[in-house]
Amino acid sequence: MKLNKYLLVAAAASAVLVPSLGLAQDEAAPGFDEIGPYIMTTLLFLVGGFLVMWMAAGFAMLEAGLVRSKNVTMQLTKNVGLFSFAAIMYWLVGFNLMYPGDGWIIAGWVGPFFSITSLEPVGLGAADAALDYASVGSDFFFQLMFVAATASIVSGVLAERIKLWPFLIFVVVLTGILYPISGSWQWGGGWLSEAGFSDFAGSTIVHSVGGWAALAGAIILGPRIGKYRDGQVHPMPGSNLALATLGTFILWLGWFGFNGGSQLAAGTVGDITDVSRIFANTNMAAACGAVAALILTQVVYGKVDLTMVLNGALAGLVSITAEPLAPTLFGALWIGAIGGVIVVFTVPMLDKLKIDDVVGAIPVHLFAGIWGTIAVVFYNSDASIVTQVTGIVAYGVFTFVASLVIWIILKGAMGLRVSEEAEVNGLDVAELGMEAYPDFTKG
Amino acid sequence: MKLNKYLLVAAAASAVLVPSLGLAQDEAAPGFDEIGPYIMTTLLFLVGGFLVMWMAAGFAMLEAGLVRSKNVTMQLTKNVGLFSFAAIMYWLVGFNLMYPGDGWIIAGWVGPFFSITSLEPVGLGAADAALDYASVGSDFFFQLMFVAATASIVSGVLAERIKLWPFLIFVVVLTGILYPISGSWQWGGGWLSEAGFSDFAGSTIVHSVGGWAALAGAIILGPRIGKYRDGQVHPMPGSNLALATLGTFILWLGWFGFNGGSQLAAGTVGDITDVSRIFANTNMAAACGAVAALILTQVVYGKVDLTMVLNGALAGLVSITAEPLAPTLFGALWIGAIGGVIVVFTVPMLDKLKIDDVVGAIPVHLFAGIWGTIAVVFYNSDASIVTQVTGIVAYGVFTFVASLVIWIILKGAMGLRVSEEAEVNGLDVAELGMEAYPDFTKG
Amino acid sequence: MKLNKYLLVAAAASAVLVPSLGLAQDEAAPGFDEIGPYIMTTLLFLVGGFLVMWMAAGFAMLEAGLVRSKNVTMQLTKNVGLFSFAAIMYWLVGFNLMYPGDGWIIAGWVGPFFSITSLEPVGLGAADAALDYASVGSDFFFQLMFVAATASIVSGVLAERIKLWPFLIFVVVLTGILYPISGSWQWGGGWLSEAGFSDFAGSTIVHSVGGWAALAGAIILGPRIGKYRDGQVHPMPGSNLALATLGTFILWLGWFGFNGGSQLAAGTVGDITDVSRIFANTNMAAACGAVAALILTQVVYGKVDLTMVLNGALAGLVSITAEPLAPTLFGALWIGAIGGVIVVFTVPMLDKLKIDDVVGAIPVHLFAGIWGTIAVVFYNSDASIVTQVTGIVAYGVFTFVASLVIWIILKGAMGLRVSEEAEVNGLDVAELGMEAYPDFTKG
Amino acid sequence: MQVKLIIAAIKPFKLEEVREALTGIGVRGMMVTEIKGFGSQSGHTEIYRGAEYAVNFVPKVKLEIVVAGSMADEVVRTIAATAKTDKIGDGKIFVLDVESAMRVRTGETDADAL
Amino acid sequence: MQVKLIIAAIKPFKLEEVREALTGIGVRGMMVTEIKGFGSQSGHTEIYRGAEYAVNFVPKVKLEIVVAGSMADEVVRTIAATAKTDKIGDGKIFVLDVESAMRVRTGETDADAL
Amino acid sequence: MQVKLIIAAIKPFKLEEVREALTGIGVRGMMVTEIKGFGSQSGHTEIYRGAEYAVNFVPKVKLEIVVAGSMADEVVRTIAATAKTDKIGDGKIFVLDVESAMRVRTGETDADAL
Ligand SMILES: Nc1ncnc2c1ncn2[C@@H]1O[C@H](COP(=O)(O)OP(=O)(O)O)[C@@H](O)[C@H]1O
Ligand SMILES: Nc1ncnc2c1ncn2[C@@H]1O[C@H](COP(=O)(O)OP(=O)(O)O)[C@@H](O)[C@H]1O
Ligand SMILES: Nc1ncnc2c1ncn2[C@@H]1O[C@H](COP(=O)(O)OP(=O)(O)O)[C@@H](O)[C@H]1O
Repeated sequence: MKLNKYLLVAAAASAVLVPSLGLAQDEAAPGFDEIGPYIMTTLLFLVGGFLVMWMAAGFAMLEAGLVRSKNVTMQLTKNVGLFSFAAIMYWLVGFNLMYPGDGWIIAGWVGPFFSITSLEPVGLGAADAALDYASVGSDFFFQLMFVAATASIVSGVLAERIKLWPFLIFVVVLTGILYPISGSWQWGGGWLSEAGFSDFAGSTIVHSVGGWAALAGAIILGPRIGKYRDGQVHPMPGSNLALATLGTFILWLGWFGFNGGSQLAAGTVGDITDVSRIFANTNMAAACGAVAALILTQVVYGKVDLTMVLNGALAGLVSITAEPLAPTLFGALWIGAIGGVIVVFTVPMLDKLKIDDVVGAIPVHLFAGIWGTIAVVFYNSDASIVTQVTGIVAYGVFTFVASLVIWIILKGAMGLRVSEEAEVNGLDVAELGMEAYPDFTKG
Repeated sequence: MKLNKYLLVAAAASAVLVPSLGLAQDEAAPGFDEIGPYIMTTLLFLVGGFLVMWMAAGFAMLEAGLVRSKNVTMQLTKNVGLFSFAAIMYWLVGFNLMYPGDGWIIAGWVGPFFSITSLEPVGLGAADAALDYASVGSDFFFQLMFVAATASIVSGVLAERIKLWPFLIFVVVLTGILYPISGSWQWGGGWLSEAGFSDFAGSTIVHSVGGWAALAGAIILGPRIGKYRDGQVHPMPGSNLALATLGTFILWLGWFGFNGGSQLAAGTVGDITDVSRIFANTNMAAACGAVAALILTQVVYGKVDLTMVLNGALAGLVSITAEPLAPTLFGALWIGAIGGVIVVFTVPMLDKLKIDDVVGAIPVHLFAGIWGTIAVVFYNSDASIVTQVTGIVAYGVFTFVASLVIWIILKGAMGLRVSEEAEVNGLDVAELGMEAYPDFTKG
Repeated sequence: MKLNKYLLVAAAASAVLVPSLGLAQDEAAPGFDEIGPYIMTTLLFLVGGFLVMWMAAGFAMLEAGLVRSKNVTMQLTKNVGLFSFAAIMYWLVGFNLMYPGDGWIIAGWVGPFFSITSLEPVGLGAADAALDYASVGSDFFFQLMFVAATASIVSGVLAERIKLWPFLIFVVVLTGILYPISGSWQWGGGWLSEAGFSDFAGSTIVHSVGGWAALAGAIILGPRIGKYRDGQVHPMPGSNLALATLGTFILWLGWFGFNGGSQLAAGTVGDITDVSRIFANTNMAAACGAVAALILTQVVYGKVDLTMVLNGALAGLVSITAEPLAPTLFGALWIGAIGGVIVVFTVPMLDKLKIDDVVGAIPVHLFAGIWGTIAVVFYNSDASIVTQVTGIVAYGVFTFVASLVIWIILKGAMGLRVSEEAEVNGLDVAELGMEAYPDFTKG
Repeated sequence: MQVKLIIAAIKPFKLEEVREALTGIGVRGMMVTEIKGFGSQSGHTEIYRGAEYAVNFVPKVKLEIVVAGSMADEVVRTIAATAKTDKIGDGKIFVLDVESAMRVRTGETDADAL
Repeated sequence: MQVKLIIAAIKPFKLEEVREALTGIGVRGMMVTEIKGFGSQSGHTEIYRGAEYAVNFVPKVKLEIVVAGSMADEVVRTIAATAKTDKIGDGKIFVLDVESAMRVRTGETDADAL
Repeated sequence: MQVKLIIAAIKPFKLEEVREALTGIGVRGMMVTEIKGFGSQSGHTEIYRGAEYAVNFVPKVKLEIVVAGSMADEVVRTIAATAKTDKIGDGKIFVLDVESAMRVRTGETDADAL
């Protein structure tokens, strides 16, 4: 129960009057040397967690800005919906499936399915706390936000044509089962971590996984009507680049929590200094991804392409996510810059393959994610190219195949696409009966 | 004065050269075992406070997105204005009126009116600090943000028809007098806290209060022209659902500070672990409120209604606010979900009563607030349904009646509504001579 | 490398089983009394830093909202670009040029040019850390965000007519050379800090400097076509006041990090209490700047002008930035309010001088910045009006002249302005071939 | 048989009322466009960031209605009566000859198409 | 020599198709406007926040094409054929007489101006 | 007495200039609409995310001005002169007959209504 300030001040006063009382406590309770690290790391998870939660808004704004105005309400609905379902599924199944502790069903490969997350009791005593780590509640809160990011990647790629419910059902499976299982291989202490795979904050485990799931969906779903007509690409410009830019800045901000929090410790000089290094590297990689795309689009197309610059910044972030700590700032510079380059060249490539990725999430999260996972070897001597590739392939095969199966089942069971007329008139009016910008005449 | 890095490093160096100096300090200054909790709790208030401050932006975006484009500038002006006036009034009167310490005028009921807030001196010594609590500055900063939230609720309900100045005058009274007086009953250590009422972060004290004040206003003000014509409800769709969604995400984020900071302590294993639990519960309740509204609108109306989903998430948040700590995650799940259900059913109900709530703030903050306050009894054994209802009624009667009186006086004194033509042409052009989206033709 | 939770929990368990181990560590590692302040201050920089980073989004939204819809994509591109280039330049040159330590080229005036920033090694030991300060990584991260703010000021003033590349080149010079050199005079421990100049968080060092650089640019560049026709001012209303308001709230939020972080310490009761005081004062000044502009525009023009209110809030923030600690809340009130007054009167004044400042950044950052720097003397007894003016003039002369020269060179070398037709048709289509709102017909 | 095109510029907030009135007299269709109107009403001044400026265009709604010639007068009268506020800026109504009309769905022409 | 103005209200998603068809038969220019259409298609109901309401206007696209009189019929036929979905709301086509036409750039008039 | 409707499609950035010129010769009102223009100017290509595409429609402004027949020529000439940039896409001007005009506020008709 919330103590009220008055009583607290009274307490404070008494404490001053009766210092002995204070001493008594000090004897009883462990001092900061024991509990300080626990408190700081828990705080790291809480702050990191709300920053990553904020990324959900970033994805929503980015995607709402990159779809056409007739599909904005639907895109927003999908993003709010996926985040909410992810939160429930990760509690119901995901968290313990991903971090089985010693509850593995198949050791190192599959954790327990029916193990709901429960937190510490209220007012936990220091004696009962994992003083070398952090509170379960903060850990759960932090990890939960990662799975939501994975799902957001899918919504962007499949925008403007997929029905709401099949999409949400896929999200339920992805966030409850697929992501946690593959995640457990590494972060749950499974076979890949044994094998020495290295993916600090999830270039592969989070971003590529989202990319693979989305790629499978894009293939089954097919491109938007008219996107690839008579052998030509017909761009469908995003309706609101201010929103798209806002979304990118939100993601950029959230990424400090994403990578910084993944240090998983903040209570020692070494840890907090490492977190600082991660913040600096993360920012550098994002900046260089943006600059690379800025310069490259100018050179290649003769005009700077803002949407590519935004994708470039995000690709820079994804690229550094597998190893934001070890590289020098110069390392972050070129690793991030290559992420930006990847975007500029792979976005048109996907179009050539007639894979319709509405927001460029496959180049940003999948391709740059692979790059970042490989780039680990340049600064992290513990990592070997072989294990890195093993991990990349393992996550790719598992997620892509499993997703493909689910997409096919969903297609058969209920159909994935809205009707042609619904797609042409826009999902907002056709599916939701609600325009995002009803007051403005569309040109 | 800001020390510059150079001098600091020099200092550091010297400290290394002359460790004795360091030791000397250690002897003088109290160690972290004494000051650690104070520092952590102060930090909790600062971080929690800026998160709740951010909610002001959330309300502004949510409301700007849910009004018609012709009233957006006015809605934004009201939101910036109310936050600013609240900040001044809470300093001038509110804070000490709400936390009278032993300065009560009527013990447990009314605190001192003419007691301006003053902070600790610069460079406070540990000996002079309330080491069991936190700095007054951080406490004031944190509490201040709560009153702003209350006022934001009012602006949403009365949008699109109330004049700027009468609204701002009401805000001045609400944030300077009404909210602080009723707040003191519980958080100031007044009669309700004596009676054992329980409202952790303010489902009633903050949200219902805002809802009651708004309800009184809505009744006096009457509905927007044309909203209820010839026995029918004529919806007036919000002009920008992307903004409304952004606003909701901002509020969701800010709520972690709102509920988490209300733990009022972060310097022990127990407290920081409790804050973690609060974060996790808060997120769960929001997610379930959204999901409940998502599913329910699909079932009831055959179409998902994004605006209801957004309201649902917020209702979930309000529902858990009275007791975000005690419930299990499963408890947060169903408490939040019921919040979402409440929204779906009470929004149309208000329309039947011809009470025109532009953004759905009464269902979200008042109805869900009442529900959340009752729900406390399910997980908090110290709470009794009788005292909870007593509190709900006390806050309701006081705030509703007082607000009603003020609205009536304002109506008599200066009129509350803009002219019919102004309302039809939009408050932006008519009252402010400034469109929010001048470049876009309105459909 | 990211430890996985499983292993960590194991570790925790073992630690419990073998307490001796724990003790061993305690003997080895320094306790929280030594490392606590370092950890807290580093945390202050990280949290403060991400808040200031967020201001980049604030500037982007504010400016995107205040330009006409035909120039929004360009404005967004400039903002993303400038932030990215600033991040690179500050690493490559700026940081060490601004904080030369004992590496001055001209003592107190110019630091080293070719000294790239490098961070601590991974896993820094407590013995090697500047325990009286914070990690270099966090310090660099925090300081870097300030230079980006300076550059953002320039982009707003010169919007809607300057070419992308000359602008970005200027940003490179400003963030890499000009700002760091002048910054070193005070924060680097240079001649002005010796002289006793006082500018806590940068009213002059950051904001005025941005304003001076922008003013020089505005003079060389000239006003937008049609802004000052036949002796009259022809307003060009911003295209999206919701975005402008969002941007202002973002900046308001970020400012807590901007001013609070500038305490440069958070590990003692005194420091964290000071940070609290800074938060409270900063909020008060912003609120009063907004209220002053709100009331004044009502009185002077008969209508509240939202864009002025937004500028007013920002001017309040800039005004308190030079001394957010020493003033009482009442001091913050009137210092901030005067900032708001300055905006209302100087915005039209600039128009009379035919200096076309698209977003009002010169009144907000330059004029209010000067005011704030002078206001220091009212509450900070260490400050003298003479040295304050000296500092203001020194920064003004250096930045204005240097910027003027660079603008002239750029004009000669590549031209600053887009063609008349490009300007009339809008930079988005003409320069970037990409509209920000392609779906909406423009009125 | 003869068909007319009636073009009317009215105040936006009158649109709903006019539409209802027209349906009342049997008009079964129309085209509505947001326009910027210039006329005697124009030219009032606004203040933006301290600078006064003349607002030359005021938002109006343009109706385009094709009806049988026999109905034209009644339509004009109905619009005039409903859109009237006696304040400057009420708008204008113009009538033009239409050579032929056709309904795409059915191919019906002229009066049957309406 | 005679010139005609063809006004057509069609379904927005048919615009591209119609434009291509018209270019096919030699139409070299047109004016396209977003409009709100009222007609038999109108009046279906929507639900917003639990309240049902009638949607009176549906989005349409208005084409205005000036062509030589000799082409008018073909243009009308082409639009009708391409815009047709046989569903209600396909739209209308009207033909009006044009007294004179002029190309600003060259000053050419009537048929040469098109 | 005769009344004409003048329809002109011009480049958006010429609107203000044209409006001033027309006021200069005594035009007292007009209707302005944002349109998408298709014509010889159309068809240049843009690049979006690496894909080239043809821009078929260019933004134009449509003016609709009803004037006394006697003024029609002068109005046409004025628009033509002011809107002219000699670059492709300058636009077109069409003149149509108006059967009747009416001012809603006063009920005045034809020339008096303008
Ligand atoms: N000569 C005209 N040609 C076309 N439209 C006109 C003309 N004169 C006025 N209008 C339209 O009618 C609207 C109202 O006309 P205005 O002169 O402002 O007021 P009133 O109709 O009371 O005379 C104008 O905004 C414009 O859209
Ligand atoms: N009398 C009319 N005058 C002008 N436009 C009309 C008229 N009737 C219909 N329209 C336009 O044609 C569109 C389609 O007409 P509608 O009656 O809805 O379907 P249909 O064309 O199949 O009969 C309408 O939305 C409207 O824009
Ligand atoms: N046949 C036409 N009917 C109606 N409007 C036309 C026609 N031809 C051109 N226009 C309008 O005039 C504008 C300019 O015409 P265009 O052929 O592009 O250049 P120009 O006027 O120099 O020949 C077009 O964008 C279109 O809006």
